Amino acid sequence: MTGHVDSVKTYALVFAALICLTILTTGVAFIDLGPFSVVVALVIAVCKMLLVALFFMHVRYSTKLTKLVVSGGLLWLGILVLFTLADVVSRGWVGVPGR
Amino acid sequence: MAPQVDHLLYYLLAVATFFTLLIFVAIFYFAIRYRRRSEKELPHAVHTGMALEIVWSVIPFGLTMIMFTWGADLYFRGSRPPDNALQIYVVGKQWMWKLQHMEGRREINELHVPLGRPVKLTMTSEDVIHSFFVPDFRMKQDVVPGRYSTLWFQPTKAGKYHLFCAEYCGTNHSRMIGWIYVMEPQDYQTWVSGGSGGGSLADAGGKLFESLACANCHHPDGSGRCPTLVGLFGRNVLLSTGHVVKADEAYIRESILQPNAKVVAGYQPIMPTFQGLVTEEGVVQLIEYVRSLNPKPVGAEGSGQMPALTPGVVPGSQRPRVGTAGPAPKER
Amino acid sequence: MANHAQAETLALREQFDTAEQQKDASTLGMWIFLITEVMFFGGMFLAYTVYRSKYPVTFAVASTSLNVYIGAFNTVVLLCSSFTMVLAVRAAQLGKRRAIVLFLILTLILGFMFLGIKAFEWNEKFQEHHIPGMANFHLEGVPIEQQGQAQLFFSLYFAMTGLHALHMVIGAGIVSCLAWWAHKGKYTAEYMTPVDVGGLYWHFVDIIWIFLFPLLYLIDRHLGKWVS
Amino acid sequence: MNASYGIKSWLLTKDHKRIGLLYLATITLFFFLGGAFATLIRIELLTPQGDLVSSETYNKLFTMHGVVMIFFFLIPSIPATLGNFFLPMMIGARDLAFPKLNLLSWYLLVIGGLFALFAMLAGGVDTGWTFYTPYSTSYSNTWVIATAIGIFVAGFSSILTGLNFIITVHTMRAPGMTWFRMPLFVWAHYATSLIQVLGTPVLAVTIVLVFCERYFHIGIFDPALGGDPVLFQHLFWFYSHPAVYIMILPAMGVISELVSTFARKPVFGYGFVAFSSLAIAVLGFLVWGHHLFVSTQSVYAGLIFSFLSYFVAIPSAIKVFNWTATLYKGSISYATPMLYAFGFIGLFTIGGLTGLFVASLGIDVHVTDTYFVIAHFHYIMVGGAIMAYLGGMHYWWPKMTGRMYPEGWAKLSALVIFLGFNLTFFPQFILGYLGMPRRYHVYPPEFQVLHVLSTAGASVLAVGYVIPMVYFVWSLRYGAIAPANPWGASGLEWKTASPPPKHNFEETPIVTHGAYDYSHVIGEEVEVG
Repeated sequence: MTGHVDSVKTYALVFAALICLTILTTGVAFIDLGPFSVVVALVIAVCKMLLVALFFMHVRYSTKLTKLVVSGGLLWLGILVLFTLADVVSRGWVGVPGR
Repeated sequence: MAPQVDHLLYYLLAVATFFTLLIFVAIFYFAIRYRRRSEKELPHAVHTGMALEIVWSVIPFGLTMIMFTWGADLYFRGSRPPDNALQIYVVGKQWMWKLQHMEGRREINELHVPLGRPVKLTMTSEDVIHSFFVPDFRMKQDVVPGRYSTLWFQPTKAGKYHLFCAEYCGTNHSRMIGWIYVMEPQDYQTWVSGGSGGGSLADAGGKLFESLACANCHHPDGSGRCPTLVGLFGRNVLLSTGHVVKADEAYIRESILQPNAKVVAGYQPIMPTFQGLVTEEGVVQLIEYVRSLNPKPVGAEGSGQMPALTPGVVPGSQRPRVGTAGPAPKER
Repeated sequence: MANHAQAETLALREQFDTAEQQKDASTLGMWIFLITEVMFFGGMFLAYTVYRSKYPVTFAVASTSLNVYIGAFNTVVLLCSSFTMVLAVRAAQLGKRRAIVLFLILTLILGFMFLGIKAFEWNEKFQEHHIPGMANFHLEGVPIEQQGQAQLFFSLYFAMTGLHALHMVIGAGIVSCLAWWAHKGKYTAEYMTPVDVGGLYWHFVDIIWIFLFPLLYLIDRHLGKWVS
Repeated sequence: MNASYGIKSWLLTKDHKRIGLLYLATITLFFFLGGAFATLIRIELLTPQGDLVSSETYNKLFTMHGVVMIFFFLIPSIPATLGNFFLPMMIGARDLAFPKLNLLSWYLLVIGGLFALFAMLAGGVDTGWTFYTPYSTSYSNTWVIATAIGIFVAGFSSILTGLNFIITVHTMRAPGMTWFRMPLFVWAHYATSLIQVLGTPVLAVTIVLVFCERYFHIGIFDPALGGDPVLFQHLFWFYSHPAVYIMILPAMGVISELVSTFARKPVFGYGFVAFSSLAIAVLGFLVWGHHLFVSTQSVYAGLIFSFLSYFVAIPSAIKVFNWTATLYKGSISYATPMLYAFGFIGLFTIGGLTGLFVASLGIDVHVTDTYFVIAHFHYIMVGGAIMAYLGGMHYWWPKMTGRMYPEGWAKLSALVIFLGFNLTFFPQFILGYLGMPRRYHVYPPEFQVLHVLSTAGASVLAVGYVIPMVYFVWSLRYGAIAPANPWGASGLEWKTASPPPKHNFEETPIVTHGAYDYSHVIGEEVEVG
């Protein structure tokens, strides 16, 4: 009934990692990485999301269905963003305005 | 374009009619042949045939792929106006169409075009989204505020054709209509050179250029604080960000209204914005003025013929340029 | 044991056959709800991505005007609240009533601290005339004709942080209720689904901020400095 | 179900069956309200000059027709009434997983509806149901915000219903009710719920942004500030295209039940039909850009969206072919629900096939925003969704109320609706191809003949809709008492009394065979209603 109970130590380690990543991403923002600044910031954010989801939200010990729901949700967000960007980015490739 | 669209329609109609009849006939036949004869009747279950399922998925899909390819081909051709097209500017506003010819003639809710010559409309809106729709040409394109959109057609028969606004735009949406007159080329010449005589669009643009004091910075020989505009139109321009853009209508419009958005490499972002000072029609005149600064290609003659878009080296120009880059991604 | 069985029957609603079924339904229900939240915030993330790609320089300048240190500090506050929340859930799993209440109250305090800091930041925006839609809107370092684009950034900034804060307020309400019921002894090691599900919501709101922080405060700071 | 009486017992009920009936009353009201708007529109279009109402009024009429019909009738129609009532019964559950949430969903629809009604009474709204910016945010002088709040709130009703159904299907199935023993109605609702849960939040946030832009004058989509009106269209259609499948998928679920029951045969290709529902739900999210072919969307994006749109044709075709094949060697009854099912298959075929026209880039440039598109989606929404809804209503009416409807009148109205519908909307295909733009108050006189035909059809259709309304109400008191299983149907919902007891089943059923196994039903006593 209670499911899997993680130790306080595990949670504390995850928490420490989250704080470190926050400091890291803030620090990196002050270094000029050009276009990679976006990549680095988002990779760190995704890592933090995974830590929170897997440990704090117990996805690690959840059923396959929960994992499917989570990944399905992210996939749908991807569909929304990618298909819209497909339009925004390729507008004007033809070289004729508005087509 | 219209006959080609109709041919695709005939194909679609044939497919649609076939399947509609197939389903209707099947339903009627089965419904009568297998009608319930007794309340206790229990028919045997018919088991799914994998082959059948595949057949009736794959065959219709094949037919639809023809529709897709055919339609996409028409769409692509409709989206690339030929280089020698007659240029006309369209501004939509609640609730009228304002059209300007290169020679300076302006029309409202009426458009006169010559027979047999491709016509390219460069369109924008002053307020909400409109849509330029000519049913007889099977052509439609939304007209969006803040950007240019393009539509082209080649009239093949003289006459009078409906022009509609097809995107709902408010109270008098259904009265934002007009006519397109397709005239014999010589009639068109007479018509276009008549009228108010306010001079060509480029002339009007030249006057505007002067009254806005643009020439203080944009010297023809490139000696000013700003790049020269001679020979700019249609060329690829290297920007301070390292990107390359094609100097088309949309780029020039943006450079007038948002001068700091795309600064030419080697120049400072010092130009003030003309947003609010120039109307959409004024912008159009300025664009035509800039276009008129291009040297005329060999073989171009007559007032009805506008200079073709010819990228190339222009003597006296000191602007950095990239001649070989293809059409580069633009923001809009 | 009899006591537990009784608690279980009391908490079991009539449409369910077993407590297990009820727990599965609640947990899955919260996950599906969180997916709807992902799509809800997703629309704004999309708008942000589109405009950032259209106006990178203006967005960078606008982003630079935000205070990174406050943003980073607030991120840490929120992460702390997630930590206390997960400890509350753990306490619930182990049936430690007082620990649940303690950690939930800590979570609540940290949550309000986050909101307080956020309110302070918003107030700053008012003083700096960074409020979109106001006649006095002005962002330094952006030419006059691009002030509109700067407004777009702040419109999205307020929409995103505002809706995030609204979710925090709702979360605070949920945590308060949980703390009250935990204090009343409603939750046992056998029946702690509400705490678990409330925790999921709280962590989700944290994840949204984990993305808002870099997107709004961090990316392309150098592009912004270089222009201004 | 009728254990207690009084208004309070209804307004505070947690019984999914009662909530279904509350929805039924609510959406019936909205259906006739939307129908009244449609009637005025059709009368106005009898003449080209626009002499009945002013342009402002006409624009408000078609906007409110769209808003009411889509958000307050079609979206909740089958799922919230028939789905609410029968989904738990079909899987052998006592109720939905979250009965209180279910009641909340109904209240949200009512509150949203009240906002919309307020907007209409206060002066109406004229943006079109699509709310395109910048017209809706900066130019319209009508009650956009109240309407937007109404749709936002109703959207949450839809989300919560979808959530409830998904959880119910996952956790509440009776012993032995495996996934592939579920009726196709349940599969269709499961697919619908996925769309509701994944799509509606995007509409919600879009409405929030439009609200902010209009109320606080901040420019999210405002071109004057550099905003992108086409971005609004992307966000809007990300929901609103799949929303079409929210309306039609449950209808397909109903048709699967009807065809099977009245042919007394399992649905041909059960697995294919079940998965085609899921396929439609998923593919439906990949095609929204086909509404934007002339919007200044990129040519390449148009290409992708057109290509993907054709993939939706496959699962739709699979369904139509499988229903038709189910009739083969069946024992076909001509009961009213089956007549509606025949009507549905025919009209949906036409609606679906004309969908291929508008998905084709070359044709769509010409016919988009014309009456061709109007005709196409009315064939799907009215010819499809409403035919199935009425078919389902007739099929389950005895179960819901314990009374039979008069068969003769019902057959007559089914025929009248089929004929009236075709007369109304078929001329609109021709009108559209000839170039008649949509949302036109006045129009060139050469289109008048077809408009008159369409209006004539609409009057027939209106009569067709009033007849069932009358005899359904009549039957509540005077109809013959319905037996538990008047059709010889196989679903679990027919294994209990009509109307069902409060907890649906006297004891939880144990399922031992797949859906549509008629040997168990016909082998026992067949009751004829």
